[in-house]
Parts: sequence; structure tokens; C-alpha cells
Amino acid sequence: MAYEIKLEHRTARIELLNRAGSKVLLAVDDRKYELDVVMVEKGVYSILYDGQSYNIELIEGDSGKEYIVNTNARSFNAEIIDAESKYLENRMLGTEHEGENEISSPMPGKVIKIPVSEGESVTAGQTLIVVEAMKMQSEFKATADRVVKAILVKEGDTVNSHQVMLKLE
Amino acid sequence: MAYEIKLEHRTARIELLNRAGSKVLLAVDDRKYELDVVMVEKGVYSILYDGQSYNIELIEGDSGKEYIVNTNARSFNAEIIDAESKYLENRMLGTEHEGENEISSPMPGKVIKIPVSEGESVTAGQTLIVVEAMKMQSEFKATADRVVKAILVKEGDTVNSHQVMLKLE
Amino acid sequence: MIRKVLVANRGEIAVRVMRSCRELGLMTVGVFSEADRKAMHVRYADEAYCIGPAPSRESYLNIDNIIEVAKKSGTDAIHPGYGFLSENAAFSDRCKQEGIIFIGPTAHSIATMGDKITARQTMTKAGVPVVPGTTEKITDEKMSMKIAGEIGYPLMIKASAGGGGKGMRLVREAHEMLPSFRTAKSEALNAFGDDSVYIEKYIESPHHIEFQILADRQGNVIHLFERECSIQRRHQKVIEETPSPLMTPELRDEMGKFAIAAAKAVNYEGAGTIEFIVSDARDYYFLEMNTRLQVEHPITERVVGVDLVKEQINIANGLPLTLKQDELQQNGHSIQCRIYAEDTDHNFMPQPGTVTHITVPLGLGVRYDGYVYEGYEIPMYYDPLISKLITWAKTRPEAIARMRRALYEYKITGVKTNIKFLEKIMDIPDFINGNYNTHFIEKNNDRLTVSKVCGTECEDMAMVACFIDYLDKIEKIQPQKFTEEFASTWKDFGRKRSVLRL
Amino acid sequence: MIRKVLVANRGEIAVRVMRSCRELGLMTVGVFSEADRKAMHVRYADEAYCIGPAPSRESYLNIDNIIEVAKKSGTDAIHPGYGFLSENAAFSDRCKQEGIIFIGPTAHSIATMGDKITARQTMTKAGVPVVPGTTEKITDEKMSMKIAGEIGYPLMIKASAGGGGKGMRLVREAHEMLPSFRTAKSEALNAFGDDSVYIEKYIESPHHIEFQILADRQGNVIHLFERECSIQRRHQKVIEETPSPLMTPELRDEMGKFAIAAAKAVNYEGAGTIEFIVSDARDYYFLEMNTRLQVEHPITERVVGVDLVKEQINIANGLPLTLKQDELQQNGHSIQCRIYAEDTDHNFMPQPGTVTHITVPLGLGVRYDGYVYEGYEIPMYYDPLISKLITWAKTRPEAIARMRRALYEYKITGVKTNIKFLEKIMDIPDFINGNYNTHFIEKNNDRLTVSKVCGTECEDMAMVACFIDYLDKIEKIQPQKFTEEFASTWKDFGRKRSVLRL
Repeated sequence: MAYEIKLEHRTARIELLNRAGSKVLLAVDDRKYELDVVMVEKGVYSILYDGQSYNIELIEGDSGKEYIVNTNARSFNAEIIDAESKYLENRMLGTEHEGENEISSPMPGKVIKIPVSEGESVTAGQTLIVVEAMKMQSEFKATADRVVKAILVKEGDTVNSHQVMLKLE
Repeated sequence: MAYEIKLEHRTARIELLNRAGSKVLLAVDDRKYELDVVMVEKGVYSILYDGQSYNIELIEGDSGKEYIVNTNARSFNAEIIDAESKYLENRMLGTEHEGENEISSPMPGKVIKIPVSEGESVTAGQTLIVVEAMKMQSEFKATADRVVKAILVKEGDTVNSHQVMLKLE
Repeated sequence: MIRKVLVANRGEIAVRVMRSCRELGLMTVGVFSEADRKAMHVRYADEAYCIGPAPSRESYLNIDNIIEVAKKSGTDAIHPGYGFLSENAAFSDRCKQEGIIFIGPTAHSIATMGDKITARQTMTKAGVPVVPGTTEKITDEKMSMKIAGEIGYPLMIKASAGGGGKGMRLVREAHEMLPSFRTAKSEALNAFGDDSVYIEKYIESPHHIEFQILADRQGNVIHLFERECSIQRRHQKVIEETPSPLMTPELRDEMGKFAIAAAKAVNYEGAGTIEFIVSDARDYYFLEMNTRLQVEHPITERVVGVDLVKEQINIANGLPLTLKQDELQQNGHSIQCRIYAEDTDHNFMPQPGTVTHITVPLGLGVRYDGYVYEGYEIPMYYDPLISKLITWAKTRPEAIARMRRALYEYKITGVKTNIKFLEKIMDIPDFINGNYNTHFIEKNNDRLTVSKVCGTECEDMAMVACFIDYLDKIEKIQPQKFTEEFASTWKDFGRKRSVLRL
Repeated sequence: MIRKVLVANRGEIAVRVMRSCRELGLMTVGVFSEADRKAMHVRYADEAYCIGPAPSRESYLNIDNIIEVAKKSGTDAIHPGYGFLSENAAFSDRCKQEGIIFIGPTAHSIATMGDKITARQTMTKAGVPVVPGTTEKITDEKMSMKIAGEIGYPLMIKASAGGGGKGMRLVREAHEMLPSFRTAKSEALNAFGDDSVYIEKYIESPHHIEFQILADRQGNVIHLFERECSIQRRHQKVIEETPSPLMTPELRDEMGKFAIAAAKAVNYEGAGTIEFIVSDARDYYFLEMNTRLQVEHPITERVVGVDLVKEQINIANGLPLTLKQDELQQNGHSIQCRIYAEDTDHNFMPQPGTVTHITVPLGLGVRYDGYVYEGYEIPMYYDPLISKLITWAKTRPEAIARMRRALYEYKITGVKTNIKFLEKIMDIPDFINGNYNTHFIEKNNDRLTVSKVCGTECEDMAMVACFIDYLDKIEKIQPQKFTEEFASTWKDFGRKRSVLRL
């Protein structure tokens, strides 16, 4: 069994060589590891490597292939890469990054104000939408001169994390 | 929907009259309750009745119909009684209590000593088996003059909670 | 005597107040918005009632609904916590009218201290030093230029009804004065419906140091020493400690006396805090009074050895203070870190969401005041404060070492928090040396935004955990095993059915 | 200087020791038996190594395996915690031979205090009062009768190598003497391979009061006041507090001086405890010395404001004590409750098992030292101690109220615990009045075995929770819904497969 795993900007191939209970023998690229791996609580792994005690916490993303990984030192985004992901990635390389044409909220919140309307031309730095969460208002601004293509929410709406609120042309 | 529920020595009939989200209308015997019931954590219920805030914790038994119920004041054994349970209970009433012929451990442990053998006659108070758990040894004794019918474990064995270790005649 | 207390608040402070009520043998009544049915304070209270929809204005700020619950439940007294209605003079007054004890000061004290210009005037009259500036509201532009000239630059323009940085402008040179004056007035009008502003001298490198006071109805007022609150982001405190590294015994004594004078000037009763702004040269000026319990009150509790909520309740019961100024002392050192659900890499953007896993730091010298639990969804409607972590030790270096240890142990998954950010602060020389002011986070921004190093081996382990988790997940739903699984689903159902006799 | 510490223990004490090591910036090495791979101390340590199978004799008591790990990991020092190898003279010696610092006293101190007759002799020589009785081992029956006559009845026969109540007999009248002497000898032989016994006067209504001491290599010895440990079940402490309700300042001073003399008599170094037996009339006698950290050390830490593990490490580093006797004082009152996995209704039978849910008590004045977590299976091989709950307050009544509150908040489901039992103790007048001795639990047995009242409404709510849980469970597997469910299982699988691209 082997997968490529992407950890932020680094990609490595992990191959399972042997496994008996919590004892795992595997290779990360060319480096072999003999490990003792157990899930101690849901999503919490304890790994012993050559005596070193590592505690790793995972939060699974929606697709089942993405994780947020917390080590003691820091937090990473990780992704399991298989044939499907590779295909998507290759295809993506050819196209423009879609995100730039969409405005989405990074956290759940409430739409307070939409000072623009569909079809309107906006200039870089102009506020497109204001979202409030936990007593803090965040203004989302145009990063370049654009035209508002579609407004998908209205004032007073509650939005989820990563929900697209506005599209630009 | 209605079930009889046995809480230690008391049995009551609970009937669901209405339910909308967390709001529940039900009757316990003749007493009607309008409640707000939510499971806040796995097995942990918060019930509001006329403003009173109750916290109830459940531990489900193996059969799915038995619970250990913890209220703030004390702990109970509870059982959902349906047609099947009633039948079993009625049948049981006619027979002797089986438990008296068996010796089982109330907790997981290790068998330290079995000073009797199969077929041996034992007298009331005689030690039949010694089990150790958490540095404490417990002696299980005969409650009446009996004959050892079967010994199901051996010294050094690990036993689970409620595992039958010895049968008497 | 008070027997039943309604806590008109939510989150960690509601639970904290109820804990002291329970220790006193008092019954507690919780109130909650529709978004808070599963909140810890509802579970903790003896009684709990819904007071309206999620937005604060319709629930936690709805005086009528809260009073209705108080009457229905036979409450003797209301504790407002901090925030929400805690500094609302009308609420204090309404409680009085309804014959319910408000655990806090009178409407008069709240109102006097709530309006910044009136507070400045009152303090000046009482001999408490205030930041040099106007004592009258200014509306006239010519007058503003004249006064600015007298005070000298740099200076601050502030909204009289202000708060939260709105209607506030820093003016460094004379030519900026008029435009800033106009914007400040317009912002103030928009935000508070009142365009009156005033002008104060701007203190460079300011420290925020506050004094805790307690005052009873018999007129006894004591102070419980200072708290250093200069570590702030977005004008909100992040870390507080006591004693302040800047303080000297003489200065403490002087400022403490002024704090008492300030409280006496408004016939204060209950627990309150006098905030001072202090320059690097240790010049100090009255800034404002918070007429309620502070978020950072636990560090004072730990070092002085009192329970401030119990003191508040005793005062509300009309009892005289039993603590005497000359018997009080600061024992050791205490630090508090505020744990926020926020993204420290993106301008401290708040992060509501569901907490999937928590490991709470415990052990010697650690106090933890929180309210979230595993599976709890932090609502988007309220403050992002998750918990407060308080350490104590004999010395400041040991208290810092203990905080570093506690933050290392503290794990929350599911929402982003500032735990790692706080951990980094514990390693910054300026903090370790106690050499900081309110510019600390800005000044140390580079060090605070760098991630801790997770070397190649550490990265490998992070990947291994994902790998193993993914393998085990796939194992469970592998197609070749599916037919077996499928069969066992039937079998499972059969087993469950026989057990349950459906 | 010590840089890396191996903690030769498990459970709460291993985690507690590692916390202080972390605060000191020391690396920690954990060791674990095969039953403890998922234990908290393994997760907490910087490094962790397996040292053998579950039974203690093959792992936590296996000196060779522990030394091997110490050498492999480059450990400078070993902390033994309490229990296991903490009072094993051979282990202390072996560490010395291997060039590893043993964080504890020398083999000589351990051995002298470990043999009860030798300890009695040493104390008598040092002028420390001991319980009237023999100073020599007795094997002869006639001699035993003669000595018994001189000491007077009631008296105790104790095994010289004894512990845990084995080889111990209470003799109330002369005619019981010979039979008891014979049984005690035979029990002692069976249990310890040594049939020597000694005789002591029996103290009616005894109190167990102990003094914490610290001694450095420079010969400085201080005491950190007393702990009252009289609340016991099966000869094991359940609740401890400091100050002792029985104590007077004069008595404290006297006993403290004897505690120091006792430690000096064996050239002690490190942290240790002198246990005294005290009569109602406040006559006191040396009972034994524990040459290690005690389970109940946190109450001393809280009231005196020290970290005893850090003091141990400093002493092991050869540093002189920085604490001075005349600068130490007891500040407020502290109580510790030991939380055991046990069935208090059935002779405190231990209850290993899986913890399904925990709510930890927190907030002002509460310290929690534990190691179990949700989903953790408490193994059957070791001590049933789950955690220690410590409260502090200015006064004893407030510390009791706080403990009552903390126990109310503390919830563990999955295994039976003594939490409710402890809660009841907080309400018993003899405890509240501080009027108790080691017979407390026996004496108050009736009050302690009665369940708290859960009235009809409370019972109804208990049933309602079961009812709703059962309904929702059935809803999920109802037969009429099964075909739909079945279809959705397929759909689910299809969805998962497309997501995962199997």
C-alpha cells in the first residue's frame, strides 16, 4: 500500500511495508521507519519512533482525503493524493485560479451590508460585502477592477464557512 | 409510542404525546410533562422542566434495553420493558433464581487461587475462588453447603466483568 | 439575604459566577438565547430559561425578558457578569424598581463613569490625575484648534460616548488636526448618535495598568493592587499579569490611594476597576472606571487570595467588608492568557465552529475558567473568548515557565485558536524581561507570525498519522470487503432486532 | 546538572512529575508496561519506552529493564514517584552504581526507615517519641507475655518487615495474647518471609498526622508543616487536609522539630514524610517515615506555596535549600480527595474498566491531578487511584464548600467511583466540625451508605432520558424504515466511493 501525501508545500510517498498490531514498518520516500502507532482518542494519534513520543491530532476535511494536522510545534494542511487528485491537479494547472473570481467567507457569520449591486463596476479596494461574526465586522474588498457578476446572498443572511457570497467577472 | 420502564424497584409507563425538535410532551403514568430534552454530549442529556435544569448521564448496557442512569443525586439501574422482557420476567418468577448456583466476578481481574476442585463438597463460608484486581484480592465464598459442579476458569486466567467462573449444584 | 441568583450572562463568566454561588449555597438561575440551549451555563444552573433569539439585542440585552424570568423564578438578585448589561445604568435602576438586588453599583455610579467627559470632570474634582486635555465637550472647530495648541501634539481626539476605538483619532501634527476632528465627529455621530468629542494628550508607549477595588455600602473602600494589561491586540487584552513588572512599592501605594479616591468620588459600591494609563517614565493618569467584574479578575483572586464574586455578593447583601487594606498582600505572581477562537495569521479573525477535541491543562498552579466541551458548537453571535488560563508561582519567571507548560498541554481541535500565538509570547525576550507596553504585539510581530519549527522527522510523523488514518478508513469501506460487510449489515440488523424485539 | 529525567512510574504521579520537569526545561523519559501503551504519561513524555508485560513485577518493578532504558536514552536522573521502586534501597544503590542520580534518599536512609524495629531504635536514640513497646524483635512466647504485661493492654502486634495490615493483630485482653502472637508470626512469615514481630501500645481513637520535610546534602533540614490523614478506608487514606483541625501552634512547633530530628538521624536527603500517631489528648508518637513523595503532597504545595518536585530535583542537583524555616508559613486551608475506581457499596471493591465520559471540576481554588481521559481503559493491574482533587480557600469552611462544589461538578461515567461517597463526607457534622480520627468512616457508616434522595420528579426525569434515548435508537433501526436505510447504505457507499475513488 502506498500513497503520496502533500503536507503544505512538500509531497512525499509513503509505503506500508509491514504492520502487526500497533507496530508499523513504512517508508517515507527513501527513509524507513519502524514505528508504534496507536489512535488513543478519536483523531488523536500517539506515535513512538525510536523512543520519541509524538502526539498528532487530525481533523478530517469534507472529502475524506484532506486533513488539518496538528503537531506540538505547528499546524499543517495535508492531502492524500491518488489518481483522481492528480488528474484534477493537472487540469487545474492549465486554468486560472478560480478563487479570485469569487468572494467567500472564511468563517460562519451574518451578512451585514452589501454596498454593491449585480452588474456594477467596482474598483480595486472597494468594499463588496461586510460580514459579522463574534462582534467583529470583516469587510471583503475587490482586489482588482472588476464587474459584479452575481450576488448570491442578501443582507441579514447567515453564511457558512467557505460559502461563496459574490462572483466577479 | 409508550414503554414501561423499570427504575430499580419502581416501574412506570411513559407515553410520548407530542414531539417537536427538543420540545417533548409526555406522560409518566398519570403525570404529564412538557419538557425540553437535548443530548448535549454522547449519552449526556440536559432536560429542562418548568425551568428546573436536570443533567442525566446514561451508560447503555449490552442488550440495548438496560441503562445505568446517573442523576446529580444518585445512580440507578433502569430497564426498558417490552413484550419480550415481560414474557421472560413471568417465566422467571416460576423458577429459582439462577444466580445462586453460579459464582461470577463483579469486575475484571485475575484468578489467583482455586482451592476447590470439581465434584468437591463445600460448606457455607468456604472460599471457592480468589480474584485479584488493582492490588486487592477478593475471596468468593459459598453461601450454603453445596457441591462444586464445574470450574470454568483456571489459576492465572484473566476474567471479565460478570464472567461465570464456577457452578454449584 | 440573597438566596437565589440569576446570572444575566453566558460563556465562561456565567459558569464562574454560578460556581461561587454554589459554594455559598445559593440557588442559580441561568438565562439563554435560542443559540445557547446546549451551553454549559444552562447545564450548570439549577434553573434555566430561554430569553429570546440568538442576537444579543433580543436576548442577553433584553431587559424586559430578563426581569420577567427573575420574577417568575423568584430570584432575589441578578449578577450581570461582564459585557452585556453589566454597565447599563437603566438595568441597574430597573432591578431596583422591581425590588431585585442588582449585584453591582447604582445607576448613578454607572452613568457618571460611563460618560467619559463627566468621569474626567469628577476625577479632576476628586484630585485624581487625568490625562491633560479638555474637560468640556467640543463641537467648535476654532475652539478645537486653540485647545490642541495648548495641550500640544501628539494628541488624541475621542468620542465622549465612545468605546471600541470608534470616533478615536491620533493627531501627530497641527496640520492633521482639522481633518481628524471632522472625521472623529462624524464617526461618533454614526456610531453613538452623539457627535461630541474631547481632546487628550497622547501618551507614547503607554502601559495599561488597572487597580481592583472593593467598596461596601458602609463607605469602606479598599484596593486589591494592580493588574498589568498592556498586551493587547485590536485594543483587546490578551495577557494580564500581577504584580506589574513596571510597578514599584511607592507607585503602587500612590496609585492605590487614587483608585480608592476615584471610587469614593462616585459613592461606589461593589467590585470595580480603575484603569490608568502609565508612561514609561511612570507618569500615570486616570483613563476610565469599569463598573463591573473584569475578565482578568482571576489573577487578583490568586495573588490576594480572595473570591471576588463572593465579595460582590456579600456587599450586595449589605454586609461590611471583612478585608482590611493593611492586612492585604500580594503573594507570588499570577498570569492570565485569554484563549480566543480566532485566526492569529489573519488579523485575529474570529472562528466560530464545533470543538471536536479538548485537552485541558491541569496540575499545580493552574486555574482554568472555560465553558466549551467536546462536541460543543461555539456560536457566531457572541464573543470569541473560549477560556482563560491562569497560572501562579512564587516568582514571575516560574509563573511564565508554568504558563508555557500549560499552553503546551492545552489542545483544542475543530476551531482555530490563539494557543500557539500565546506560547510564542512566553518565549519573547521583551515579555520575559517584563519590558513591554501596549505596542508589544506590533513591535514583536515578526517573531509572533513565524511558525515553530517542525523538522523533517516531525513532518514525516504528521504525514504518517494521515496515512494510517486514511488506510484504516479505506479498510472499512473497501469494495472487495463490501459483500461481506453487506452480509453483516443484515446479520447486525437481525441481531439487533432479536435483541430489541421490534 | 540534570537535563533528562526518567520517571519510573505511571498514572497521575508520572504526569505530575513530568509537568514540573517541563517547567524546569528538562527532557522527560516515560516507561510503560504492555498494558499502558495508551496511558497519559506515555503521551506526555518526550520519550517513552516499553519495559515489559503488564504485571508490575515484570515491568515497573523490573530494575534491570528500567536501568537499561535510562542508559539507552541518556538519562541523568530517575524520579521514582511513589509506590513501585520509590522505597527500594537496592534500586537507589543500583542507580548510584550506574552513575545515574536517584531523585530520593540514599539506600542507607531507605533501609533504616524501611525496617520498623531499626527505625524505632534510631528514633529512640534521637530522642523522638515512639509508641511505648519493644525495641527488639520477639520470637519467644514467654518473653512476649512478659513484655505485653509491662506495656499493658490494649496493644498491637506488628510484623517487623510489615506493611498493608499483614501480620498485624490488635490484642485487647491478656488471654488473647498467645493465640494472636502465633497468628501474627505465621502471617508475617507467609507474607514477608520473616516471622519477627514487635509489640506496641495501642492508641485508642488515633489520628494520623504527618510532617513534610525537605533535606539537602548540605545538612539543612526544614519541615513544611503537617497534613491530617485520618480519614481512611481499608487502612488507605481517602481525604487529607492541612492545617490539621487538631493542631495547635505549640504542638506544630514541637512535632515539627521532632520531624527534623528524625530526618537528621538518618542523614536524610530529599523530600520525606514523618508519620505520627496522635491521641485525642494530643499525645504523639513517631509511627514511620516515608522516604519519598506522598500521594497527598499537593495540599502542602498549595498552602506553603512550593513545588515539591522542583525542590526534589534541586536537592538531587546538589543545590542547597533556598527555603528558610522561619520564612515559611501556612496560607489558608487545603483539602485533597482521592478519587478511586471502586464500588463504595461493596467493601470498596476496585472497578477497572473504560471511562466513557468525564467532566473535570475546574475554576477558582481547584487543582486537579489525574491521568485518565475519555475512552481510556483503566487497567486491572495497578492502583485504583484515578485522580486527586485539591481545593484551597482562606478558611477551612470555605475549602469544604469548594470541595463540595467541585465534587458536584465532577462526573465520570463508565466505571464506578467514590465521588458520591466523598460528597457525602463533606456533609457529615464530624467532618465539618473537624472532629474525627481514623475511625471516622466506620463511625459514620450509616450516613455514608445512604443514597442521596432523588425525588419522584428526579426519578421521572431519569426514566425520561432512558425513554428518549431508546426511542431515538429504535428510530434508527425501525423495520419499516429499514428498506429506505438499506437503500441509503448503498447510496452512502456510492458517495464514499466516488469521493475516495477506490
